Amino acid sequence: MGEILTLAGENLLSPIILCFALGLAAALARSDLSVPEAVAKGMSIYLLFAIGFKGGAAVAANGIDAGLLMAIAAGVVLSFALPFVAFGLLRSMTGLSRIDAAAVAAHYGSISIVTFVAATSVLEGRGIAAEGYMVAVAAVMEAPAILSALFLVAKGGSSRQQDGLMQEILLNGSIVLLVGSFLIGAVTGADGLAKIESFIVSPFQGVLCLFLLDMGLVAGRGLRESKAGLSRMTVVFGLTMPLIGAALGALAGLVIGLSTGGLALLMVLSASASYIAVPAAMRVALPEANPSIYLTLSLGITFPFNLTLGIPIYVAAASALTGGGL
Amino acid sequence: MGEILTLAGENLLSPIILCFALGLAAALARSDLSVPEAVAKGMSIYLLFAIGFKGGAAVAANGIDAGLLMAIAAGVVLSFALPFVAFGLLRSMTGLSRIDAAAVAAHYGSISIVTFVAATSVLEGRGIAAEGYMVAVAAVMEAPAILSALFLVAKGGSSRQQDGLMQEILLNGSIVLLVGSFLIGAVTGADGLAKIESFIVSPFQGVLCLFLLDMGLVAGRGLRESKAGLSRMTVVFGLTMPLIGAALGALAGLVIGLSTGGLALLMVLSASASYIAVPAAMRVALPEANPSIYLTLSLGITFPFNLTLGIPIYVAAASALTGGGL
Amino acid sequence: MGEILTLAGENLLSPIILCFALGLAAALARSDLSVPEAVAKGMSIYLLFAIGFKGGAAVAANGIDAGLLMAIAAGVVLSFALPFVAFGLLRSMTGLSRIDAAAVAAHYGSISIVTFVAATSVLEGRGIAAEGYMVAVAAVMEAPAILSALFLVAKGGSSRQQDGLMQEILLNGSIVLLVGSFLIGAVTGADGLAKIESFIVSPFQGVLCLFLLDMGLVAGRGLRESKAGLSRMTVVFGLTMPLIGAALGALAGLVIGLSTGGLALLMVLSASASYIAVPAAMRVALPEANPSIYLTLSLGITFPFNLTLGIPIYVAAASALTGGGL
Amino acid sequence: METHNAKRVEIVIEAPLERRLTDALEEAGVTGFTILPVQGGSGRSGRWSREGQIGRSGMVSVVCLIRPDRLDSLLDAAFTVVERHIGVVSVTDAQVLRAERF
Amino acid sequence: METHNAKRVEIVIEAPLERRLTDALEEAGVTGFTILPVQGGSGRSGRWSREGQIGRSGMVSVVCLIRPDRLDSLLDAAFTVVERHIGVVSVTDAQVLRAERF
Amino acid sequence: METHNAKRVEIVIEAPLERRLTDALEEAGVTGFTILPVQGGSGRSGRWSREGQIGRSGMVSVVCLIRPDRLDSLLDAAFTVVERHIGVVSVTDAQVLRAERF
Ligand SMILES: Nc1ncnc2c1ncn2[C@@H]1O[C@H](COP(=O)(O)O)[C@@H](O)[C@H]1O
Ligand SMILES: Nc1ncnc2c1ncn2[C@@H]1O[C@H](COP(=O)(O)O)[C@@H](O)[C@H]1O
Ligand SMILES: Nc1ncnc2c1ncn2[C@@H]1O[C@H](COP(=O)(O)O)[C@@H](O)[C@H]1O
Ligand code: NA
Ligand code: NA
Ligand code: NA
Repeated sequence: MGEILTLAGENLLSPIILCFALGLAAALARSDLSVPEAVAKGMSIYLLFAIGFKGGAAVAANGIDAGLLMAIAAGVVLSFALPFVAFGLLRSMTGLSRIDAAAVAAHYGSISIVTFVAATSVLEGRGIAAEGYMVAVAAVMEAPAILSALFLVAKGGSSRQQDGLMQEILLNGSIVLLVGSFLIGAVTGADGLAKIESFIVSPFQGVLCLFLLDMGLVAGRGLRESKAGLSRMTVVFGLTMPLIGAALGALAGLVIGLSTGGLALLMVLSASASYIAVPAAMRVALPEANPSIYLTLSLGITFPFNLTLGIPIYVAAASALTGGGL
Repeated sequence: MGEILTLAGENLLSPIILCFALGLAAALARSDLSVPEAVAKGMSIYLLFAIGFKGGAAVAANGIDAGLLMAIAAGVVLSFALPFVAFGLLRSMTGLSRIDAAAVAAHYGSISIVTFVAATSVLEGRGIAAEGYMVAVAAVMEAPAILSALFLVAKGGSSRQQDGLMQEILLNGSIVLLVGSFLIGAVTGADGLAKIESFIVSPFQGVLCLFLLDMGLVAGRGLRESKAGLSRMTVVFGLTMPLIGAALGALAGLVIGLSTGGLALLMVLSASASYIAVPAAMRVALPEANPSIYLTLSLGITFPFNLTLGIPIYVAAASALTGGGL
Repeated sequence: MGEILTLAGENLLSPIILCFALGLAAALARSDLSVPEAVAKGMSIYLLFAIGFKGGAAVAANGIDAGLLMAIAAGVVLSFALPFVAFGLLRSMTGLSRIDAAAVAAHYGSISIVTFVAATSVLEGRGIAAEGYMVAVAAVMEAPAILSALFLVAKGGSSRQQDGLMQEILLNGSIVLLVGSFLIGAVTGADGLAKIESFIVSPFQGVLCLFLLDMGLVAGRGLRESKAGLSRMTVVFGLTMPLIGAALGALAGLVIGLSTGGLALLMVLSASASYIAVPAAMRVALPEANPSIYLTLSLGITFPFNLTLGIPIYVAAASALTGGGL
Repeated sequence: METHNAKRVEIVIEAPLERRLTDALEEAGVTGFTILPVQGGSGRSGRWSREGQIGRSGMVSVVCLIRPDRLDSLLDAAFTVVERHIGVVSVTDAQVLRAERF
Repeated sequence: METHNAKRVEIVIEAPLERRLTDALEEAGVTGFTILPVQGGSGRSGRWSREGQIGRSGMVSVVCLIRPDRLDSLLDAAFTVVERHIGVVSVTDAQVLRAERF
Repeated sequence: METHNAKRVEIVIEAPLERRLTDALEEAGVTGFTILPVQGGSGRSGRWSREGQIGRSGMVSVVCLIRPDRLDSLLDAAFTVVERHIGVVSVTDAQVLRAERF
């Protein structure tokens, strides 16, 4: 417990968290501080490329083992399964309609790559290694949850024509970039990494700071302008679902025998909720679902929770579970 | 004198000045070279964040002393006072109307952060240290001058409803970002700096080059397209007001006992004129004032003057005044 | 031959080529991955600035010699001459109209700066030095080809009013930036380079990767959406013209006595086709020419050919011709 | 200068649906359209702005000039996409030069 | 397809005033508007372009579809903001689908 | 609120010709115009998008509010530039506030 607090304290005072807080505060105070859309997109391209490439290069360095395939399978299963858990909770805890609940559930089965990146930074800061292929696990967890949500809605009776939706989801820019740069990193390995290291490694933390500043601004603006008015139980869901997700992720990770770092990251992936790929898919696939509910929950509640308290908890738990001290 | 010339010569041949000159020349020659708005804004976010953070980290390293508070007080007083000097000069020297004169005066009481940054580079290049908190002084000097200008206009009879204006000015994006990153730097200190050093320190000069290229392009386009046709005396004002501001800044700085570098920076702040925060505030608060007058003066005359000749003069003067040789 | 294959293999597995391939594949698969226009423009500004500055600094380091002037003269002659060769080939090999053929020819007389940059990287990777002033040669080769194309059309009878066109071409943003930063690099020399090295040298390869990702996306989208349906012989032209251009470039380079690296770069410049400056000029000067023909040929056929196979061939040939082993 | 009657149709629709809408327009035989970026807005679902957003968020404005007699098939096509989604469709009378293009 | 009469109001105004204008519109009961970015322009105060600008400079275009009977209150609200500032207001007759939204 | 008749002319033209068009408009005595960015589109020459492009590619939309009696000279001026190039010109009836500005 003391360890978690220390870790949480350290985490809260890291530049990236403080940058997020700055953005949040600025937006809530109605400052006109803003990051241009093109710059925000440019930074997200940079982060996805860097994280994918580094993961691929790490796999190239360590060789592919059975662990990779098992971890990917675990990720796919989790992404399919978590929405059912979330949906059940939402329907019993909150007054959300079937469609709104399914849409929210899709977000929690999928992942937040920035939360993943932030967790990677914390692990690096503590010198805890993780399997390089966890990036690939992140990529495969983006999409399956969307199918589960559609299944949940279809069960409820409203069938819908979804020509080309699946292709659109799998070819989503962030998935393609993450998988593509992972493969490039795996192919070019240490040589490739050496060539572009001073681009994707050294300035990474700094770019992450500015990116989180922007995330804070967007989250704050969302909280301020949202007409949703989340019910109290919905907020409670946004704070407990990450813990439940992390627990299920821990279970899966222990079964397949991940290292401390890998376990922590699988917990983070399971705990985090999407706010890029899934919202866009929902606008196409479940337009009746209210976007301000799922956006506010995912970006305004769960993302800050994971960033500040969640990550330290998951890292501490992973250490305890794998017998590694902090 | 010889020293000033050497310093000015060195300064004129530095990459950042030459980049500004390139942009200016390209725009005046009607080249279609341009930097996208989003990229320019992205660079300004980077620069504000970097300069704020480094200032805060410097304060964390050196501890807070009474100097900080005195310097901030001096900055606020200067920003309030300088517009009155500028207004008096403008009304006696030029034919500008009361409203145009007040709007111009607001710009000269406020500051140009890029001029500040360029001066910091010159100081670093010469190995002259400055108080880290000068960044905070820069931040507090942005806004008060706007109030003085409104007061000058109100005295002239036209009262105006300005609901929310004050809040808008204080929550201006550049102020929030500068103050916020200063605080983050101060909180995270040397540890925080170490994490993002290769983002905010190493590439800083290079980004500054491209940013000044853009400033040159914008200034040149302004000079070319402006329908203002500044009178000769207005141009003279744009070249002498910086020197007067610097002198007043020197006075204040000597009173509170700044170091050579700090003194030079306070002179630079006093000498420089805003072209970001104040113009936007003027469009809201004093829409009758002609924007092409204050933009051309501030960005087309005073900014290049400070960048090329002003900074070397202020640095030399600060050295002489504090008894440090160059 | 074996050497070329090795070199080509290495080249094909370099991060920059794989990034291009990723972009191409993503676009052809209809992924929505995209780089914002402002970010793409920002990266091109960065690359032009960096390559120009480094070239200038190299000239400052080595001193100006007669070689510089001869190389520039060679570049101008090649840029004027190559369109005539291309035009002759196109008119005899393909069914393109006079105007379309002239427009395509202009592209092949001009140059692709990204191909040049990629070749520079390959040379650096192999430790082959090149004359710093080759950047200046690149700059002077951008425009003359446009005049040749206009001459070819005028000969065909349709005279056209082109007020201000020449000025517009010469003041094209990319030419101004390349020449300007070359001059700044030459003036500030090693000192200037030291100041901004960690901006323009270290992250260069990484930015190039993301830029080529974008080029792949744009090329793939062009191939997919193009209604041109290039004839088979037009595609053959797009694959042979680079080799012919390179051969003529080699001839010129041997005459003026370039080093191995310089010779390779002159071959690359002659072999490459423009897709920035010339297309824009063609829209103004030869609007009847079909843009999807010249864009698809230049960006969809010749650019990937040069990037993957062309550069290794030219480097190997230059080594053989100058007696340097690979 | 001779001008010809036309309709100017403006469809403001969520960005993730852009491709579906333009595919539907093309299927309905619309010969041309122009897409303008949208920076922000407000409606029943609240205010929004594109600033700082990542992903395909926000809305776009698709402008279509069309011969009056083809308006109905265009609106039908647009409606299939807009119907269940957030979007606003408006039509104005216009004149165009070079009618042969529409 | 059934359409309904509406007015399309387009207000081009300086970017620093965007929030004041939209606040005024919302106060006047306007239910929706769409904001388009403006890249540059020309008027009595000369030419301007957004290229390379930092800060909240330039102009934006606010487009409002509204029931004809509510036009006057909208124009009054807009005018209080535009009056002393640089800005251009134009109104066009339009038809909209789904009138219940306006 | 008193309004005045005007014409709203919208010219979508290739970006490399923007300066030529606006120069022609200014020569023809047009007192003001607003330039909107265009993100993509489709026409006889296929689909295009501005995404990822470098260089002065794509199109822009130039919007001009003008007194009805000056329409013809504007269209003549625009036509000299648009004629041989890719571009679409449309005109709508509009009302403007503050007629003295046009
Ligand atoms: N009356 C209107 N006039 C112009 N644009 C509107 C109007 N109503 C809605 N919109 C646009 O459509 C978006 C979604 O509207 P809504 O579905 O009402 O939230 C808004 O954010 C605006 O961009
Ligand atoms: N007649 C007009 N048609 C379209 N836009 C205009 C017109 N007049 C002014 N504008 C826009 O309003 C801005 C300010 O106009 P002004 O106050 O006349 O300088 C211009 O830069 C244009 O963007
Ligand atoms: N009917 C139309 N309505 C709106 N925009 C059009 C129309 N036709 C063409 N355009 C625009 O003009 C561009 C060039 O058209 P085109 O010359 O037909 O290829 C297209 O990409 C569109 O942006
Ligand atoms: Na999850
Ligand atoms: Na000042
Ligand atoms: Na060539």
